[in-house]
Order: sequence, then structure tokens, then C-alpha cells
Amino acid sequence: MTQDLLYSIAGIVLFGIGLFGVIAAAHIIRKLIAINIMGIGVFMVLLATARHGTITDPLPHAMVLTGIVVAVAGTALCLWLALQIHQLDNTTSKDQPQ
Amino acid sequence: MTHFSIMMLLPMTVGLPLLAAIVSVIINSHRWRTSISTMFATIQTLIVILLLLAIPDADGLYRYTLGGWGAPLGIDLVVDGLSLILLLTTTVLVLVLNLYSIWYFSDVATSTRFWPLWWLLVAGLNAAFIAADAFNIYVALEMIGLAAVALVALTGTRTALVAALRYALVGLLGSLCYLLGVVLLYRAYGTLDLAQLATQTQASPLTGSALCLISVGLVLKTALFPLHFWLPPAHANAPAPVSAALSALVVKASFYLLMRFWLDVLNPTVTGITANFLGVLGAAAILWGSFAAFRTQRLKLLIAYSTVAQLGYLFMLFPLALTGSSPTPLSNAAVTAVTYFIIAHALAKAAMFLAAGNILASCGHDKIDKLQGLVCYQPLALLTFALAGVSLIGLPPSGGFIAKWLLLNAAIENGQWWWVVVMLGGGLLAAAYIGRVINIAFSQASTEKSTGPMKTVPERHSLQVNLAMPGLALAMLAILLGFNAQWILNLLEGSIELHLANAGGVQ
Amino acid sequence: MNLNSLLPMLIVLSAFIPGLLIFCTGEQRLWQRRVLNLIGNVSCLALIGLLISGVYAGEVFETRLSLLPEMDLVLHADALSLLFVSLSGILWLLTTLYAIGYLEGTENRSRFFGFFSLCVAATLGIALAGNLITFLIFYELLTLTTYPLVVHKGNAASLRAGRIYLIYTMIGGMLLLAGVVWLKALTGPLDFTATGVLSAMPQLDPGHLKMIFALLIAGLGVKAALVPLHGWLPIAMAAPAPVSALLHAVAVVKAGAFGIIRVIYDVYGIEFTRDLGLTTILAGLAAFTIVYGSIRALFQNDIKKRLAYSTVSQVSYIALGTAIAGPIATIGGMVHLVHQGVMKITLFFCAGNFAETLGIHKVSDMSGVGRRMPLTTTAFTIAALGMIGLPPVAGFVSKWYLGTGSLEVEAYWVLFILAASSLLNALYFLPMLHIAWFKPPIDAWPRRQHALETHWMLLLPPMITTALMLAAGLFASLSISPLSWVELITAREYGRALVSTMVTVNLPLPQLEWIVMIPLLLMLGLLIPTTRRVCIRSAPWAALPTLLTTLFMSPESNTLFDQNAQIILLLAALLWLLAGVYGRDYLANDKYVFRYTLFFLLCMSGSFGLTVSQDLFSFITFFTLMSFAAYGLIIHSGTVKAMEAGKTYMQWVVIGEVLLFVALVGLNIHGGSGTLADINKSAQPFWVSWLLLFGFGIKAGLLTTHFWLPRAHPVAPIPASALLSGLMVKAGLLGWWRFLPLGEVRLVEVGATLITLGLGGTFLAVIAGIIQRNPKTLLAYSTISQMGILAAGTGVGLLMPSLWPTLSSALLLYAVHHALTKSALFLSVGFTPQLSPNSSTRWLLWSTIVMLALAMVGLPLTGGILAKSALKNSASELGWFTQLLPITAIGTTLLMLRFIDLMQRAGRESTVTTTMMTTAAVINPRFFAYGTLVLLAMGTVYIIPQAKLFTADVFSDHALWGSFWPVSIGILIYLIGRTAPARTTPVPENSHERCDFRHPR
Amino acid sequence: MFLKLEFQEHKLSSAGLSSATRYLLGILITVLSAALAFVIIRSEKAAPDLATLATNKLNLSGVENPVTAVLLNFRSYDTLLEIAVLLIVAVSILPDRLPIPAATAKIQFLSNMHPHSVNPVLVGLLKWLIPLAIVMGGYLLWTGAYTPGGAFQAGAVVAGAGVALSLAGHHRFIWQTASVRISLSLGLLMFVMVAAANAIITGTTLQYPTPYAGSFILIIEVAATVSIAATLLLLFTQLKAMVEFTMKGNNQ
Amino acid sequence: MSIEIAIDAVLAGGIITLAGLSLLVREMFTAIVLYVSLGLLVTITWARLSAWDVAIAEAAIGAGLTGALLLVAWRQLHDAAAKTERTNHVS
Repeated sequence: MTQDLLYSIAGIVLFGIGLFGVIAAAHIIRKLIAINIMGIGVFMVLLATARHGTITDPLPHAMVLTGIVVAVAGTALCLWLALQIHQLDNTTSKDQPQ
Repeated sequence: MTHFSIMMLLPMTVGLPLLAAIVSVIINSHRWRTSISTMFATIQTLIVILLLLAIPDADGLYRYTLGGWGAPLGIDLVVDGLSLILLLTTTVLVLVLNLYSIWYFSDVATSTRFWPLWWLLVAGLNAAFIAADAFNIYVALEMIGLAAVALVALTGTRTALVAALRYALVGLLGSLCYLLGVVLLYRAYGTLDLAQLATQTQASPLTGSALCLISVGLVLKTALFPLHFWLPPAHANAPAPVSAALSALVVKASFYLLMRFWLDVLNPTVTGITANFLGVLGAAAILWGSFAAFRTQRLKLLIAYSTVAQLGYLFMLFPLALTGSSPTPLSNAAVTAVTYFIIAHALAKAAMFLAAGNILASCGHDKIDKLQGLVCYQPLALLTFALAGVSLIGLPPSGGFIAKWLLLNAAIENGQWWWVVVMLGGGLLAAAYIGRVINIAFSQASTEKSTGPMKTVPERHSLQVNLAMPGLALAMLAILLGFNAQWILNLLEGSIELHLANAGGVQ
Repeated sequence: MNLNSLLPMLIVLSAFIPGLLIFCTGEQRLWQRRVLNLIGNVSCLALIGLLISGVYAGEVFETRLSLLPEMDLVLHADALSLLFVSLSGILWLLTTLYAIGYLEGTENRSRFFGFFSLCVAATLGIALAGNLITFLIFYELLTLTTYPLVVHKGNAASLRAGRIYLIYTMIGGMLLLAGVVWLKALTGPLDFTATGVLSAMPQLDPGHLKMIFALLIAGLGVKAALVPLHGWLPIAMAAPAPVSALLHAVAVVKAGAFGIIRVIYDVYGIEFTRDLGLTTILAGLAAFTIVYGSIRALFQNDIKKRLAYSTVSQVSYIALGTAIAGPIATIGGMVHLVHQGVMKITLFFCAGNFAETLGIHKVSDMSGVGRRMPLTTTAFTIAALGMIGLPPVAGFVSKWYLGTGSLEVEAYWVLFILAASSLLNALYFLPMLHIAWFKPPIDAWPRRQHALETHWMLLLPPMITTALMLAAGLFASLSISPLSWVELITAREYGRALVSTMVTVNLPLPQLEWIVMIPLLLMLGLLIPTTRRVCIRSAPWAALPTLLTTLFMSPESNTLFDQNAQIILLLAALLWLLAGVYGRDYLANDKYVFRYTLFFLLCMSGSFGLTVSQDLFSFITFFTLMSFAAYGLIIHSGTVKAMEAGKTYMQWVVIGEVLLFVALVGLNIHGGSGTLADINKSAQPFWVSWLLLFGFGIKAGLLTTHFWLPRAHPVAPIPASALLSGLMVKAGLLGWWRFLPLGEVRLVEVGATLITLGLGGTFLAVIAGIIQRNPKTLLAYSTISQMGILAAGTGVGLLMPSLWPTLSSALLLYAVHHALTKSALFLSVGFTPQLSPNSSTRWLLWSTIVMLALAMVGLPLTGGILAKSALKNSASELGWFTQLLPITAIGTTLLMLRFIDLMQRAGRESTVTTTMMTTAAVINPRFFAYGTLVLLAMGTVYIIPQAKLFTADVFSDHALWGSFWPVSIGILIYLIGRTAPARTTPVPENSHERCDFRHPR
Repeated sequence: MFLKLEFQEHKLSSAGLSSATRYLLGILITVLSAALAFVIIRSEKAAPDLATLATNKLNLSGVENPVTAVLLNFRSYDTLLEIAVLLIVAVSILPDRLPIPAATAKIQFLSNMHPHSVNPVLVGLLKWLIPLAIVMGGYLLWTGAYTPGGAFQAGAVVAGAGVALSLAGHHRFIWQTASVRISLSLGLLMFVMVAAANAIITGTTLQYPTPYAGSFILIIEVAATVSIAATLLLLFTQLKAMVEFTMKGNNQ
Repeated sequence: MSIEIAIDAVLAGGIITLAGLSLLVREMFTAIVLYVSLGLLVTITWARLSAWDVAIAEAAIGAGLTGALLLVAWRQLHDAAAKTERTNHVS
């Protein structure tokens, strides 16, 4: 068992956990956490792949950096949408007399 | 110097939209923004046309080395007949939708967001079409996905926002699946360049897993049948030009990539069973999507479901091109057919969404059952809808007909008659749901039904011709496509083959 | 690109571009739209003219536009496409005109005319399509462009219609598409070639080809409304009338039928199709459709629906003709494309006129519409008769060719289908005509708004199409007729020159055409109000020129015209003249004298025409004319009884027509065509003889087919009865003589049957007649009896051909004698009031009546004895027959005695006004005519040239005794019978089993 | 799969899936993951050719940190598009209504607020923290060329300072000004400009002239840092602003 | 080497456990906190994989900013939920 394989497998497991969470969870924040976990899993496999004993491949690092930024952007967008929906729900529920 | 100018056109297809996006972020005047956008759209079309003219000199394939590094280390751009056709479709549609949007988004607040997002979406699309690098595709897909989500959310209603959110989640999930697949490929072959991958791939479990993950990701974004659930609400609730672009272009981008991976990059891994599996899903999409379109109550939802159904036709490509006795000539026929289908559907569907947008704007709703008498007060919109419908059903003379004809031809020549049955049945179902709308539109506005509370009296002012014309132009284009198929096919001829041939040559 | 390669495209564009422009016109721009329409119409027709002349000159016209590799959009002008193109072009013009009138003042006209033009453009494209793919393209385009027309009204019914139309046509289109793609994948580009593309490719799998054929035909069958794919058509009736007209006559259904022709002939090749065994199935399907459509039509009360089902039925004739796969049947099928188009469009125009002008939508509402809208109803009538297949309307030509063609390939069952279809057609069309013409209107009509009966634009198109279809039938043999054109096409399809032309119309005799024309011209004069009175007055004299010509014409001068015919014509002219004179006086104060005169003249024309006609076509034409026109005379009085009688008459006439149609078709195919003299009668197969026997037997009142006679003859006005009983029944006889192989071949069974039935009729009619109370009915039975003798005589001729030369003369004498005497007897009934005991002129009248009765029974010195002895002598070789003849005389005596009795009773019972008592009441034209006829009846027989053969025998003792004893026995029996109290109730005139069918309501 | 979305916490439901489905899903995913892991274990990894290539070409890239070289030279196109992705999110979140009159703004994009309660510790800390963060950001940016660090990290640190500022409640960012829009798009703008300039200079887009590669990269990085910082800050403040907006609405 | 592997294994196990927990715990706040701590562990992992650039970015953006965003959003949803519950109780 090398470091590479260990983290690769861990990455796959994280990906699986995240996938399960995305599908099975209902709450939007939970879903986003799950997606981020998936992302971490993918990055982990990628970074593990970058390890070749002494040599470290810089390409995956750059890719992961890009991936992290994209992930945070996506997460932010999703949260923003969720909050907007929530806001609409609250205002409408307030408008309607009970 | 000539070398220089032609080379430059390729990155410019991405650079220009980006520039347009930046300009429309910075500039805060509606008039300037729209006129600059139009200018950019025109220039972009010219660029693609120039590329189109230049491509024969380049033996049908065109590679551009960004940063001067070359494939494994740097990123290349590649364009061949297929991608050029998609680029052309994109630019033409962008130009028309651009004009439409000028009049459609008169609200300043929305327009402030629309134009940058619009151009970023276009940049993403163009980037995806000319991408030659697996990771680059990921970034382009994210661009497309997030921009599309933001555009869907522009409507601001709860349904639209929920649809956008769902779309965003699906998009992220799909991208991650795709990315994991790319990671596995990188692990196995140590390169991200598609052409290099194509030469190196062998059928191995790892490559197979990679193909699986990539396919799941892309299929999710393309909304193939069981994974289509996100599409109808998203496409139906977006603003009209966005709906048009989503249905016409966005789903096509991921399909185009799917095509590239299955037919070219990871072709050795593909087995007949998997290809047939996609075909079966496509058939299910045709039937189910059409059925759902027939049952739905809202016009835009109907069109969106129609997209689900029409996407099913695209997936006929895989069994038709990848199974059968002699793959090389067959694949060409099927690829040609599907490419033609993509164009025809893009034009028709965009036209349809624009027409629906006009109807929605003038009636204040798009409930199909309440569209009586539409023919009298929105004749142009209905005409647009009907012409586009003709193409969607696949009736001659229209682009849709030629496309369906080619598909059927490919299926019959391949001896896979069951797909013929499905496709023809799908055509009938399409006729059913389009006929349903038109039938109601032709009925007289029911005056006797006014006994109930007239909550939904549509505000029946005719929209300006401005809004009607772009859609009509697209619909006419979809029809005219049926008359002049030859030059598009000439362009396509051998593009995939050349791509395959040249893939090994580039190191 | 020269003109030749542009012309087909230009033709399509000539309809397409105006269509697009019309969309852009404002709703209120009436004239702009009209001008656009007109420009399109006229330029289209001009281009078609150019095309036709070019194709005649052998130039090639082809527009080719590449769509895909191996897939071209080809517009190609060949003979077949020209047929359809010109039909579409002409009918487009007419329909546009009609539509302008029809839609005046309604909404959305720009849309309507726009789609209308586009629809025509698609039809033209279909016609000109040079390969299956182009065909498919325009076929689908047609679906799309007709849809807005179908739903034009926008009400629930039209929406439903549109929906169903779309469902059907879409499914059809998909099937067609599947077939075309498949075929294309197998064979490559599918350009139509005259002998078929596939027949030249032997390596193809027949199983595939069969399945493709099924797909193609199913796809085309939807538009062609083949059962079970016809469901959309009747429902599509919700569309406006011009649309229905266009849908049914030109565009949609014809597109399907045309496609079937194309597929069978130009793609598969007819012989190849036959070898694959596909034609039989298609023919079966078409046949089923024909019968099914007709049956469904029977039960529709909505006019347009009935017409729609009629279309379902009629269009399949085209498919049938194509599928029978013989050159002649092909001609029939293809020419029906044009003929049916013209006829059906007329019907729909008329239906539209009824609906638009008077708000009539139901058959039952058509009561009396003939009086309010005579022109429209006339057009409707002619078209309907053409649909039934009556000559000389175009429909007959198609049916004739279909029948002949089916015999050519020995598909006898097709004849049954044709016969059944004609019967059914008659069943659903004739009641409509009856209702329209002879029933009183239900309510007051809406007020007239136009100078004519309706808007002139609504009236003109049906008039033109009526003229067209008459012309297509009458001048079928001209080289510009559709028929000739179709013959040319067929010759090319079969790859060899076709020599046989089946219909040669030699209008009677070159010199004698005017005999027929004079009554018809007079009839036309009748239709014009200003000349009406004059024409009514001079109607009888229309027969005079005929009389004079025939009298002074030497038979030898014209070989075509034998002596017998001359005598019959003379007889006819005489009877028409005298009965006419009588009738003018008799009906002077009748309300419906106009109608009477009209049918009188038509009948006269038919009667003359059939006598002088020289070919099958003319004969059957005039025979039909006479038979149908007589209906008007029979129901003249308008009483319930008359109506019932008329109905029975019509039923038998139609059955007779159908039998004769089949018989003559058989005669034609086996005996050759040409003039009657050229026909090889002895070559006829046995079934033709049987059909002739019964077909003409109906007219001749032969036992078992006589039932109409005792009902119809008495109810007509007296002069008409005289003509019916005296002359018109002889037409049946003439038919036998003309077409049975008398004197040539011995037909034992037919002859024996004829003798049996004839003699049986002779005796049974006596029994039935003697218990009648109405003298006219009695006379009618007497006619049956006498005709029985003539029939039996004819039967003898069949049995013993050697006897025929003399026998024919004897029969002629007998016929002439009977005609004169029976007419005179009928006319005498009109003088019943003068027979009352206190009338001063009764003795004069009684003497004439007794003279006539004596002549009838054949007492010496009368014409009767000559006739009877002639018959007896000529048949002397047949001992038992001559033995039976005197016994018939007993029966005749009984009948005549009873007649005198009845007349006496009637005279007693009649209420008499004083004016009738005077001598002056007798000195009038009526009596003059009657007197002349009596005199003629006494002696004319002797001056007939043929009489010379027999006069010697008349005065022999044997003959005298032979004529005397039966009469004596007859008188004896009658006296005995009269003393016995008559307990028996008379046989009601309608005693026979009623085989009528209900009026569909 | 995503047919049910919830925004309220108190329901502990599970996307409308029954427990059986959840178990099945879990088993399915476990099996698939295991299979994938197995495949990875069994399959060979490609030789690090690209890594050696990158190392060999590093001296041509104008920077010494290989990751930065990849990000901003070898695969700069990816980064260009990535910054575009950030712009997408920024534009879609960018508010279009002014919460307060812009006239109260001291700096163009920052306005003073007068919160009810001020946390003096936090305020005191901020006075140190913000300059420190900016210096830190600058350092990370500069050092990115040689050692780990770069525009993303620098932007994140600067944004962190902004977050702290907004959490303190003293100031409020005004996102409607032109300067904000410029700074949001500055990174992308500079990137595209540099690309265009390169095209003119070297004939190939994004190919820096070798001696000036470092400078070009620095220009891009500076601009990108500004944009990244602005975008990240925007994301945070917008989500937070929404909270305040909604709370206000609820309190009324 | 084995110690190295052991550390890595512990790290990986911890990450997986945290990931599972963050999806399974009932309280959303706890889940977010768990996620942030997961991010920190991941940062360490990245460092162990000698991906220093990534580690910095992960700490700043992946764990830090994402966590902050999630918390902010959660707070809003939570407050509103509590509020509506309260109003429901009152009425």
C-alpha cells in the first residue's frame, strides 16, 4: 500500500460518500456539503496521482486549484439561489394572512 | 502574415465573447451595451465564416497551440468540420437571439445581469466546441453550467429559482463525475490532450471506468431520459432567449463532447452493448418526452419536454455509428445525420421558444388550454411555432426532415429497423403535441366561456414586429435548411474520420 | 438553366408566390387579393399550356435541385403529371372563383386564400414530382397547408376535424416516409420511370419489396381514403365548401390516388407488381372500399357527409383500376382521376350553394330545392348521374373502361363490384334528386338576394364543371379529351402502343344527329322563360321532322340503317307526335305542364336516339336517357300512388341499367368495339346473353321483371301511359334484337327461358288483368301479355336461328301493331266522360274502342290478324308454339271484353258537365290525334314492306278460322264468368312482393 | 433525485427517498466505489513524463514555482476560463438595488455604518488585521513566482480581511459602483488583454515573449488577485446582506 | 515508511469519518462545523502530498470561505425557520 493508492482509494470513498449525500439528503446545505466532499474526493485522487515517488507533477496541483475555485463559485451560487427562494417564501408567507 | 491572421481566429472565438462580457459588465448603459453586443455578435459570426472559408486549406482539421507549448504540456484548440458547424450554429443563433434580447430585456435591472452572463455563456460554448483538452473541457462545462444557471434564475420567480438551483446541483454533480473520469484518464495515460489520448487508449478497466464516469457526467448535462428531470423546469422557466439558447445550444455542447469521447477519444473502450444501452435510453427519451409534452399544460413546458424527446434522437447516434458490421462508412452516415439533427433542432427549438416567449408576453400566461384564437392576435408567433414544429416533427421540407431522413437511412442501412419504428413513432408523437397547440390556437376565442371570473383575460396587444421577427427568421432558416443540405454535408464529410486520422499525427 | 429546366418549378411557384403574397395583404384589400389570385391562376394555366405543348413536342422538362447526395428535388413533367397538373390548374381557377363568392364578407380571408394557394402549389408539386422523395416532400406539404383550411371556421367541429385529419395524415406520412427511406436505402435514388424502377433490379429481396409496398400504400391510402384509413374524410366535411371541393376533387384524395398510380407504375412497374402478387391485394382493398363507402353513404343525412363517403368509394376506383393491372383498366382508373375530380367538385359546389343560399345541409331539407335553384340542382343532378355511371356523363366512361379492363384480365369479380357500386350509388343519389325536384318545399325559402338564384361566382363554377364533365363524356374520343391523354400515358406505361380504344362515339348517324337534337334544343328553349310558352306549344312537333325524314328516306341509301330500324323510328315519330298533340290538349290546364313537357322532350330524344344509335355507347346513352326521363312522366300527377310507382320504376330501371352495363361491357370485350354492325355478337359469352335477357327484359316487361309495369303505366298521364306502353317497352325488344346473336347462334337455354317467361307472362297477365277495376291497369297487364308473346317470339329466334329472318319481320309487324293499338287504347281512356250514356258522341267513341279491341284480339280485316298470322307462320316449325298462339288470343279477348266493360262502367260513373256532351267537345286536337291513331292502328301494318311476306296468309280460311275460334271461346268464357258473381277482389296493382327500400332519412 | 429540495432545517427528511431506497442506494454506491477502487489498485499508473517535461520547461516559463508556471503559463487558458467562471458568479450575485444612498459613501465602494453595538475587541483587532492581511496577500502574490502561493491564495487572504471588516459591522460595501464592476472584471480583462498583446507580439495567443514572461505573469496575477478578492468578498457579503435584509423584513 | 503510511492512513480515515459524520449528524450547524474541520484535515493531507499551493488555497478558500458561506446561509435559514416556528406557535 503506497501513499498514492491509499489516498486514491480514500478519494474514491469520499466521492462515494458525497454522491450518496447528494442524492439522499434533502436539505440544500447538506447537499452542498456532499458535493464539496465529492470534490475533495476527486481532488484527492488527482493529487495522489501527481505523486510519483520523488517527482511531483505540478499539473494536477494547478488543476485542483482551478477546481477549488470553481467549487466555491458553484457553492456560492447555489447558496445564493437557495437564499433567494427562501426569501421569496418568507415574504409571500408573510403577505398571505393566516 | 496570412498564417497569423487565420490562426488568430480560433482563440478569438473565445476571446471575443469574453471581451464582450467584460465590456457589458463595465459599461452601464443599456443602449451602449446592446449595440456593442450586436457588434460583437456580428464580428463573431464573421470570424466563424472566415474560419469556414479557411478550413478547406487546412485539410479539414485545424489545431491551434495556445502559449506555444504544444499538446501534452500546454493546451491546444482544435476545430474540424463538426465543431465548425456547431460554432456556426452557435454564432448565428447568438446573433439572432442577441437581436431578440435587445427588445426582450427592456428592464434595466435584468439587462445588467443578462448581457455579461449571456456572453460568458457564449464564451463557454465556443470554448467547449473548440476544446482539445480534457480538463479544459471541464472548465468550459463549468462556465456553461454556471452561466446557464444564472440566466435561468434571471426570471426571479420561485419556480425559476428552484429550477435553477436544481440545474446548478445537477451541473456540479455532472462536472464532478466528468472530472473524476478525466482524473482516471490522466492517471492511466498521463496526458489530457484528446488527440494523444485517442492514440493511446486501449480497452482497459480503468479506461472503461473513466468512460463510464465521463458519460454519466455528460449525459446528466445532456439530460438523457432518466436523468432529464431537471431540464423541463429549467428550460421552461427561463426568459425566452435563454430558454432558446439552453435548448438549442447548451445541451448540445455536452452532447458534442459525448460524441467526441465515444466516437473518437475513448472509442476502443466502447462496446456494442453500451452503445445500444444509450440507444435504448434515447428511444425511451423520445417516447417519454413526447408523451410528457403531450400531457403538459404549459406551452413552454411542452417545448422543454419536446427538447427531452428530441435529445433522444441524438442518442440514436451511438448504436447506429458504433454497432453494425462495418463501422467506418456507417459511422459517417450516422454522424452526419446527428449533426444535421443538432442544427435543425437548434434552429427550430430556438424559434419555438422565442414564439412561446412572445405568446407568454402578450397573453400573460402560457396555458395551452387558454390559447384559443391565438391565430388571430398572434399570427406571427403561431406561424413561427408551426414552422418550427414542422421541422421538429420531421416533415418535409425542413431541416428536421433531412435530419430524420438521414437518421432513418442510417438505421435502415444498418439493418436496425427497431430504431426506425421508434423514430417514426416519435415523429407522430411530436405531431400530436404540436398539433394540439395549433388546434387550440385555431379555435375561436371562446366568448361563451366568459361566465366565470375572467381572471386571466390576456392583454391582447400585438407585440412589436421586432419581437416576432427573430423567431420567424430562425423558423424560416430551419425550413430552408431542408433545401440546402448539401454544403453543410460537404463540410461535415469526413470530418470525424479526419479527426480520427489526424489524432495520431499530432504529438 | 434554360426555360425547360425552370418551367416545372415556375408552375409550382406560380401558385406558391401568390400564396405568400396573399398572406401579406390586408384583410380588407379585396381587390388586391383577387388580382393576386387571378395572376397566379392565369399564369399557372398559361405555364401549364406551355408545358403541354412542349411535352407534345417531345421536349423534356425537368427541374433538379440537389438536397443530399443521391437525393434530388426533381420536378419533372411527363404525360401522367400533366394530366394531374392540368386538372389541378383548371379546378384551382374555378374553386378560387367559387371561394371568393363563398367567403364574401367573412373573416380571415387573407389566411384562407394564402393557404389555399399554397395547397394548390403542393398539389402541383405532387403532380410534377419526379421521384418518390420529391413526392413525399410535397405530400407532407399538402397535409400542412390543408390543415389550416380544414380548421378555418374555428368551431368545435372543424377543430375536431382538423385534429383527426392531422392524426390520420401524420400517421400516413410517417408510414410513407418509412417506406420511402427503406426503398431508398435498398435502391438508391428513385426517379420515376415509365416502366418502373424496381423491375430492372432483379437482385432485390421480394419480401422487403412487399413490405415496402405495404408501407407506401398504407401511407398513400390515408389520403386516398382507402378503408380502413378513410376515417378523416367524412369528418373533414366541417371545412368550408370550397375547401371540401378542393380536398375531395383535386388536392388531397387525388394526391393519394395519384401516388398509388406512381408507386405501382413508375416505381415498381406494373408487371413487376403483379408478379409480386401485390395488385390483387390492393384491388381487393379498393373493392372493399368502394362497396363500404357506398354503403356508409347510404345512411348519411348530411349532404356533405354523403358526398364524402361517396368520395371514399369513388376514389378507390382509381386504385382499383390501377391494381387490376390491365391496360384498359388502367385507362379507366386514371381517367377517373380527372372525371371524378370534375364531377365531385361540381357536387360540392352545388352542396355549398345549397348551404350558402338556402341554409340546406341535410338531404331531407332539400325538398323542392329544384324549383328555387334550378341551375344548381341541374348541375347537381348531372354530376350525381355521372357518379352513378350513367352515360353520357364522364363517370360512365371511367366505369366502362374499368369494366372492360377487368374482363380483359378476366377479373370477373370486379364487375360485381362495379355493379354493386353503381346500384348503391343510385340508391343514395337518386333519392336526393327525387327530393330536390319532386317534393314540395318544407318552408318558405329565404328571400332572393341576387338576380340569379345565387351569387354569380357561386353559380358559374359548377356550370363550367358540368359542361366539362358532359364534354369529357360526350367527346371522349376526341384527341384532346382526358381519355385520349390517358390512353397515351397507358401506352407508355405498358411500353407498347395500345390500339384498342373502347369507346367510339359515333353520334347516331351523321345525317340524323338533328333528330335527336331537335327535342333537346326545344328543351333548352323551355328553360328560358321567354321562349317557354312557345316551346311547350310546339313540343309535339319536334317529332315531325323525324317523321318526315324517315318516311321519305330510302333505307338502301344508308347501309348502317336497316329497314327494321326505319320502321321503328317511323313508329316512334308517329306515336310521339300524336301522343304529344293529345297531351298538349289533355294537360293544357295542368300546373306542371312545364315539367311534363321537359321530360316528354327528353324521353323523345332518348327514344329517337336509341333507335338510330350506331354504337354501344350511344345506344346505352339514349336508352338511359329515355328510361330516366320517363320517371318524370310517371310521377307527374304527384299522388302518393304515383310516387310509389315511380320509386318502383326507378328501382327496376337502375337494376336494368346495371345489368346492361355489365352485359355490354362483356359484349364489348368479346365482340370488339365499333359500330353495332361491326360487333361480333355471336362471340358473346353465355353470361352476357343472360344479362342482356334480363336487362332488356325489365324494359320489355318480361315476366319476373315486370313488376314495375302495371304500377307505373297507369299512374302516368294518359298520353304518357300510351307512350310507355306503346313505345317505350319496345326499347327492350329492340335491345334484344340488336345485341342477342339472333339468327347467328343457337342459344338453347336462353331461348327456352325467354319463351317460357314470355308465354308465362302472356297467360298470367291475363289472369291478373282481368280482375282489375282500373282500365289503365288492365291495359298495362295487357301490355305485359302482348310483350310476352313478342318475347316468346324472340326466344324462338334464339332457339332456331334459321327461322329468324322471317320471324324478325313477323315480330316487327306484331310490335308495330301492338304499339299502335295499345297507344290508341290508352288514349281512349281519356275520353271516359264522353262515354257516359247521355253523351252525344258516345257512339262514335264506342265504335273506335271496339275496333281497337277487335284489332287487338286479331279479328279478320284488322291489323291484328296480319300480325298474328305472320308470327304463327314464321314459327311454324315449332309446332307447340303455333298451337299456343291461338290460346293467347283467348286471353286477349277476355281482357278486351273486360276493358270494354270497365270503360262502360267508368263512363256511367263519370260525372259529366254539359259542355262535354256536345259534338264540339270531340272536335279538338286531342280527338283528332286519337282518331288518327285509331285509323293507323287499323291498317298501317299492311303497308309496311315486311307485311308482303305474310299478307297472302291472312285471308286463307285457316287463318280466318284460326283467328275466329279463340275470340268466340273468349267471349263465351267472359259471358259465363260475368254472370257469376264477382266475389274475388281485384289483384291490387301492387300485389307483387315489394322489394323497395326505405328512403334514407 | 433533486426533485425535492428543502430549505428548512427542522424536517429531517431525506429527499423523499424511502429507507429501503436509501439502503439500496448505499449498497449500489458502495459496490461501485469498491469496483472503482479495485480497478485503480489493479491498473498501472502512467509514467510521469509530463512532470519531467514541466520541470524541463520551467526555466522558460518565467517563474520558478512549477504550479504557478502551469497555472499562468503552460495552462494559462484554463485559468483564464476559471476567472471567467468567477466573473459569472460575481455577475449573477451582484446586487442591482442600492441598499443605502450612495452619497454616504466615504470611499467609493465602502460606506460607514453605525451599528448598535460595537465589539471593541474586534475593532481593535481589525486595525491590525487588515493591513496585515493586505501585506500578507502581497507577499503571497509575490512569492507565488518562487514558492507556493499566488493569486488565488492572495485573493483569498485579502478577501478574508474584507470579511472580517464586514463582520465587524462598521462598514458596508457598495457593490453598485463602477469601480466595483471594474475590479470584478479586472482579472479577466487583463488576462484577455495580455493574451491579445501576446498574439500581437509573438504571433501566438498567450505565448509570452520569454524574457518578459515573469512580468506578464505578475501583471495578470495582480489583476487576478484584485478580481478574486473582490469576487470572494462579494460572495460573502451578498449572502450575509441577504440575511440582514431578510431579518429586517421579518422584524418589521 | 510504515509510519508515514500510518499517518496517511489515520488522516484518510479521519477525513472519511468526518465526511460521513457531516452527512449523518442531525444538526446542520454541527455538520457545517464538521465540514470545516474536514477541510482542515484535507489541508494537512494536501501538505502531506506536497501540494503546498493547494493546501494554502484549500485552507483559505475550500475550508475557510466555503465554511463561512455555508454558515452564513445556514444562519439565515435557521433564523427564519425558528421565526416561522415561533409565529406558528403564537398563532
